Amino acid sequence: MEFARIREFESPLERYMAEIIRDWGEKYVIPHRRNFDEDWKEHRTIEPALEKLMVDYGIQTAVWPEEFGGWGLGSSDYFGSICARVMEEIGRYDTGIAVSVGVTLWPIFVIAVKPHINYDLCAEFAPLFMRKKLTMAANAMTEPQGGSDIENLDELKGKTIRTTAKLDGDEWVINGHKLWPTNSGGVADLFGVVCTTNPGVPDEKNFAYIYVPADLPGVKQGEPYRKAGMAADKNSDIWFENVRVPKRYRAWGEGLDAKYFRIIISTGCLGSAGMALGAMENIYEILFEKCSELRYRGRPLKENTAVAAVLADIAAEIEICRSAVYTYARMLDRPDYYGDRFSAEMIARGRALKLKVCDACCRVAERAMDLLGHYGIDRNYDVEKHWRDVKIIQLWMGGRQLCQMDVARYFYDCKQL
Amino acid sequence: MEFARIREFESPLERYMAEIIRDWGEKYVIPHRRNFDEDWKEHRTIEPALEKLMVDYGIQTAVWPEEFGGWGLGSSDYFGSICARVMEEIGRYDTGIAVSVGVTLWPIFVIAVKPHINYDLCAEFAPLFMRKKLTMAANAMTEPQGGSDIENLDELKGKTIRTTAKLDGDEWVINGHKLWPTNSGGVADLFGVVCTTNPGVPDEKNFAYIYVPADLPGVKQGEPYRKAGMAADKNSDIWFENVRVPKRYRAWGEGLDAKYFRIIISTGCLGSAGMALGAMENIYEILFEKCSELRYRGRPLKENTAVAAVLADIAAEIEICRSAVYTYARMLDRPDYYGDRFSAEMIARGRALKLKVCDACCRVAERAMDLLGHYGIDRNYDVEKHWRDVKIIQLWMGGRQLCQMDVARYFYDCKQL
Amino acid sequence: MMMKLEFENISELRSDVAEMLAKSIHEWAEKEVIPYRAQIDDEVEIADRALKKLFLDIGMQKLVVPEAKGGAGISFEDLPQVLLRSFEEIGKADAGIGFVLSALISASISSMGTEVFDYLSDKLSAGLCKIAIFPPQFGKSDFKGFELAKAVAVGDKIKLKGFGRPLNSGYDADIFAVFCNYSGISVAFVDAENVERSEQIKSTGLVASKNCDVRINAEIEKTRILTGDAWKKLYTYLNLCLSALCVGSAYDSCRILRDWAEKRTIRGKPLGDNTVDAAVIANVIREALEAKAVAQMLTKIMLEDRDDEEVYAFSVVAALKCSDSAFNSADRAMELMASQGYAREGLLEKQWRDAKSIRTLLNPSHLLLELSANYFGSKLW
Amino acid sequence: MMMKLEFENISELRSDVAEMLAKSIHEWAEKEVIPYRAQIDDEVEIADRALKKLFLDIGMQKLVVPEAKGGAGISFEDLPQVLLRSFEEIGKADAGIGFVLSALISASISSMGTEVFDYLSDKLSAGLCKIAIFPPQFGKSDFKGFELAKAVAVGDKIKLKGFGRPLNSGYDADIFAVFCNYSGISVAFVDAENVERSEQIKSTGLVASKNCDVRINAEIEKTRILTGDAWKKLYTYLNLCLSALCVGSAYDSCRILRDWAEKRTIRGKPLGDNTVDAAVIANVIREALEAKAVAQMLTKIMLEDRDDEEVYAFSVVAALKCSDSAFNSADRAMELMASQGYAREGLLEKQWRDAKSIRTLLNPSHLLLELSANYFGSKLW
Repeated sequence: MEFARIREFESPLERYMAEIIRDWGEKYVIPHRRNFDEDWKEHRTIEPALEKLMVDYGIQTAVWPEEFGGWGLGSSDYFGSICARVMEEIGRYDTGIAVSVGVTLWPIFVIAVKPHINYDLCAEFAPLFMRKKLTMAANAMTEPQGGSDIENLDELKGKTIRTTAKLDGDEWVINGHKLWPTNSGGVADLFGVVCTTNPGVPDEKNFAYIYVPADLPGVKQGEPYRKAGMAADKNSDIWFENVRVPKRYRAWGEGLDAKYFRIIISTGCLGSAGMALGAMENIYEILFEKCSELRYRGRPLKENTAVAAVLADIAAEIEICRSAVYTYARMLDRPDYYGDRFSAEMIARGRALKLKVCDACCRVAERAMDLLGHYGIDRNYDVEKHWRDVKIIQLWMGGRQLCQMDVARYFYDCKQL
Repeated sequence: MEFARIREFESPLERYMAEIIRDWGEKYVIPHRRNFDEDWKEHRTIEPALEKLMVDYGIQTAVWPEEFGGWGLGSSDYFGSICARVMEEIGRYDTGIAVSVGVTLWPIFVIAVKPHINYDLCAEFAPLFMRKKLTMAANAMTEPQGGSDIENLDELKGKTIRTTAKLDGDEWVINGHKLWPTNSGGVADLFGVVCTTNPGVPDEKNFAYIYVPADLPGVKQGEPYRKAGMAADKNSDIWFENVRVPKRYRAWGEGLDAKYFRIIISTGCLGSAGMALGAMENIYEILFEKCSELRYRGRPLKENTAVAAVLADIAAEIEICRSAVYTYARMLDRPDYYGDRFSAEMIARGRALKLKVCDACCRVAERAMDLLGHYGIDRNYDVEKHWRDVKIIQLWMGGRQLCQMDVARYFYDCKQL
Repeated sequence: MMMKLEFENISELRSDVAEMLAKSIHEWAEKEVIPYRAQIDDEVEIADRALKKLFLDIGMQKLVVPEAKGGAGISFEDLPQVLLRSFEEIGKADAGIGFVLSALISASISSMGTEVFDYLSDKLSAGLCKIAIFPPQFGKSDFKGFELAKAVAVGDKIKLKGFGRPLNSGYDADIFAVFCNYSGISVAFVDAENVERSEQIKSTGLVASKNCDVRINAEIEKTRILTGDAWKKLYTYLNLCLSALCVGSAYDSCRILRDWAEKRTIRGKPLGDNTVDAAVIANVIREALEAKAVAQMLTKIMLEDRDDEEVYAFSVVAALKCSDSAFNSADRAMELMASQGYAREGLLEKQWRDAKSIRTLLNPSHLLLELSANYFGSKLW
Repeated sequence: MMMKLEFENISELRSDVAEMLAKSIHEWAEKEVIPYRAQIDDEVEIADRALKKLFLDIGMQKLVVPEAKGGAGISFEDLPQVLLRSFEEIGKADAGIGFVLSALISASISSMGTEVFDYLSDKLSAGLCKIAIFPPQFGKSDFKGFELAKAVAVGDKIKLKGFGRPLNSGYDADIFAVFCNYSGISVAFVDAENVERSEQIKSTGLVASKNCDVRINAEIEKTRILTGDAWKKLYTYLNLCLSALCVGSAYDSCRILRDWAEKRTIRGKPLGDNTVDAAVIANVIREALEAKAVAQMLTKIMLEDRDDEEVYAFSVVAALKCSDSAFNSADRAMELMASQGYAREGLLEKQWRDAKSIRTLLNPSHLLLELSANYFGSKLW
């Protein structure tokens, strides 16, 4: 079943990527998925699945420009649609892997997506991802105090960032403590670190986005946290203690870092919505199968109108969400038509999308569990895993409240939120 | 503020129609809108507004083929998008007028939309709508027993239809009682009547869709019902007592009537969702204005984060719904790409759309009222009018339950619902 | 099809007085309201007449007025359960009339034991009387964002100024209970002659409550003002009355749905035998039962020796819950009844509009924040 | 910041026995559960040990066992309020343990006054014992859609056959209370040796309840079967226990949120001073208070002389409401706490998983239909 979308914008690359992910998912995820929860710390079955996708199928090279060996996704007119589709297809199998993959591509967006491609930095970091070795990245953003407040650029202008970057000759010296980035806990090889060059001062000029290889002296990572779900996504603390990187590792420089960093927000919202969509689709598939199989008083469960009504609500929710995800994806595809990917408008629309699709996804998972009764909480039915997993998609990137404030700011011209 | 959609598919005709409707709405609806409730029976201010739009701006000719003086909307590759937009724009002003207009175009779809254009019947009925006189139509479907069960074609195959059409020589003789069609109560000049040629037998061949001019002997209409809202939409009883019409007034004949009648369902769902969307947008506009104006403890209402959160939820809901409405509209635009407009697939997708957008619209209206506190129930704020009006959009065409069953049938392959 | 909806109140809440009164109200409803319900929103004299009978002939207006002054003199010990039963019965008939009475009763109760009570008792014994509550509110821009009317002591008198919209009956109230900022939050009682009224507002429902914006410009005696926690008592009783009213409304929606469903067939089977319809019916009933349970609990704790703050906070929760439930019952019942629920003659749409009006007037977001402030001691807005 | 969450039960539901027991349970929780809660889902021996202490040392397992057999011999008059208080306290500690106990207690109560009770009393006095409830259920395709286990009388014995999933403890129960079709709906008590178990199922939460599919193939004495309305009594008490358990869970979520919120600043202000956050907090509290009110109401009407059907129907509403509230409290609290709510160490996510499990196991759609059938007398499914 393909849920609603405008299919005219499905590019050959998108279709190709969708196919390889389906193939990969069936072979490398499904056989192990029910054990992911126990594998949260070691990633014994999760890492090989990731490696297959990232290295053998080459996804880790996707965003980098072709001249550096990548697929050049950052210059594609189908950038948004492909990102959404990749997250959707991986999310169908495991949203934890989806976020782990997505977050590897994420920091690269700041320097490798049209119209802001920093060829020097691409030349510097692309080779790392061209290796035939699993190479991951992370976006070190959230800090212990204030949580995702940092993303709240429009309001706070970086005022609350406590991780500092101080120029010492030709090097940035970075100090700070980051919490909960995806792919921390020893996974990432490269960090994109949000820091300030002038702590406590609300000015976007002080906002710095600096790339930090994970193996530098002074970078310390904690043990991964144990969570309700999302086992494939390791989250931990990262401490930066007098970490020194070359001056050119700052993405763009004063003002521009903050400006282009915003693509992290719009694409992060799209990716979150995309993977939530994938999870809903998988829940739909499971329900279809199980509600045809399970019987109640002589009929398949789905043939009872009360059950059918809930099933229908779920399918309809997915129809709506998929339409919305691919509409927004298309809007990101064509900045010439819909505005810059880092514009306040596209960020607000992205927040709106994430807010609604995540809400829908959590509700779909809840209702699916309720429908299945005692099979709903059974790990062998996979629905409860999605339910545990997807909740954090709703919570991350500032959760519902930050989404709401960004949406209100743009759509209602609020000034004091 | 333009909410999300793929703008590439906005045709020049669509843009033109949107512009004239905006102009019309500001001039002919807004000045009278607060009195529509009192005008439910007489339509003293409602009819002139309708007349302006239908006759002077020519909307009543829109669907008919160009050779008969119409705009040829039925042959446009933007058929769906234009229908959605017209309903959205009128719905922004008054969903009652929107449905009244929509239902005038509706029965014509069966005989004037590509690929099923019945040129003989177009030649017969188009002239009626080319007159410089307000000319309306109605779709006489629902019956006293069983309500909208009649729309439930896939399950019931017309079994429960009690309005009969009996061939007597070259004429159909029609007998029956219909309830609640929009534009009944003396408004419509032409009815599209759902009847059966073989009552009680579940076979689509017996399903007949026959055009009946309202002024024929034996057609009797009751007084309009008083309702919670939707004053611009008159609903009443229609009795057909031995009404005789020429044999050729049947739309297509055995089997084909039922087949093409289904475009009534897909377009009806699109139109309902479109007008609900328009109502939501108007609520958004009102909230924007009022929550900027009203103050609470020294601040505009919208600058309080708790209020902003609700405002944001509303804006985000509209973003999602508009994406979905125009995605489905596009799918109806291009049957070559997405399947026939009367196919089970497109009907199920339409039902899903209507289900979700109407739910969203009711919720948006409820929350908007709550936000405004004692201004929420004040008719001068217009929000409560929308709230009363839009509820019936959710309820008509079989309401939530029939939508759900159609969606479940298609998306989960249910056979016994 | 048989629908069991009765769910008798818990034993501590049953009383002869309450039952007797409920019976009179039921009779009043049968005679004065039920036969005219479909017209009540269009012909204002119906509600006026019914309200007058309820207020004066049955004497609900004088419920707490001492017997010496011709009232029923119901004591604090009997009040909560009497209000619970009475308002439930009124809610089954007409929520608008109940709404007006809620304001009158809670305002009078809040004054018991003060000089204001004497003043009110005289007024309430003298003939038909309506009290409008003028609550804290968000205002127009010219109102500069003060949420309480301004009260300034000038010699022995208090000058009172305010502009805004009462909760109820602004257009025809005889007395206004005005929330003002006089040594904290206080409630001043102002005669209508000191109130300038704008045009009557048309609104969604609650037709018996004729409202409008008012400008208050009064000089009153200090004895006409209730300080301290009186405003909380007012709200606590208002929340009780409205909760009970909403229970009655929810039950009425259940009844309307039942009467309709009994005759209805879908797909050849009685409606209730289709599981999807049965599930909706169940939800309608569930809302009514939950509301009834919560309203009883509020009544019960009001009879106990509890912290006023606790009772007040729970009364907020109860009113929100019961108004939600009343609306949801009507709304979901309408979902099944479709056009027959939406048509005026069906009566359901009236409950739907009235319940929504109460819910909206309770201003849920504001109340929730107050609740949060109450529980967290945080400084809001 | 100060958060007032206490909301004492209404006076009729307070009893010394209940308080004493609640105190013991509280101490048990402090000692056996609270220090280990973050590990309880990974190290099953923690829950096993805590459960054993609660069942045996505190004696909850023998709550209704006559004193003569070493039990507490709580009478019907004291039971509801004792269960309300006890399960609320357990719910604050570990819903899984409470869930297993709910099944045991409701099954034993349903047998009081019959020969089954003697049998159970002996078992419950003899050492740690778990009772699994095998409810009517939707089955696998090989189960041909029968919802009850089959019971056929063969001479003096009854042959019992069934396959499916118990509500709780299928994997380690000593006794199974099997819903079967023996002169209507009956409950047969079967020793574990007549039950074939499949592999243990991993599930979302409620770790203390080790479950699996079971095949029942037993021949039992006729005296081991409860006919008539016993199954309704079982469900009524189960619903009471689960309602109270969920109240405790909701309160614990409130407490966790409070402890976290006290230290939290957003945009330079204490969290609760941001109205959007305060609104969420208020909703979390509101859910807990509503659940508590409804659970009390259920307890109260169980103590009154009421129609069993009415009490049963309301118990269904109460369990649904309370489990909804417990889940919503945890879910919305998590919305604010974000990753700190989602991490295992924070404890909230455990309440969230457990509450959702109870809600799912109550199988809301099924129960709602039953409710509808009950109220409308319609033939469902």
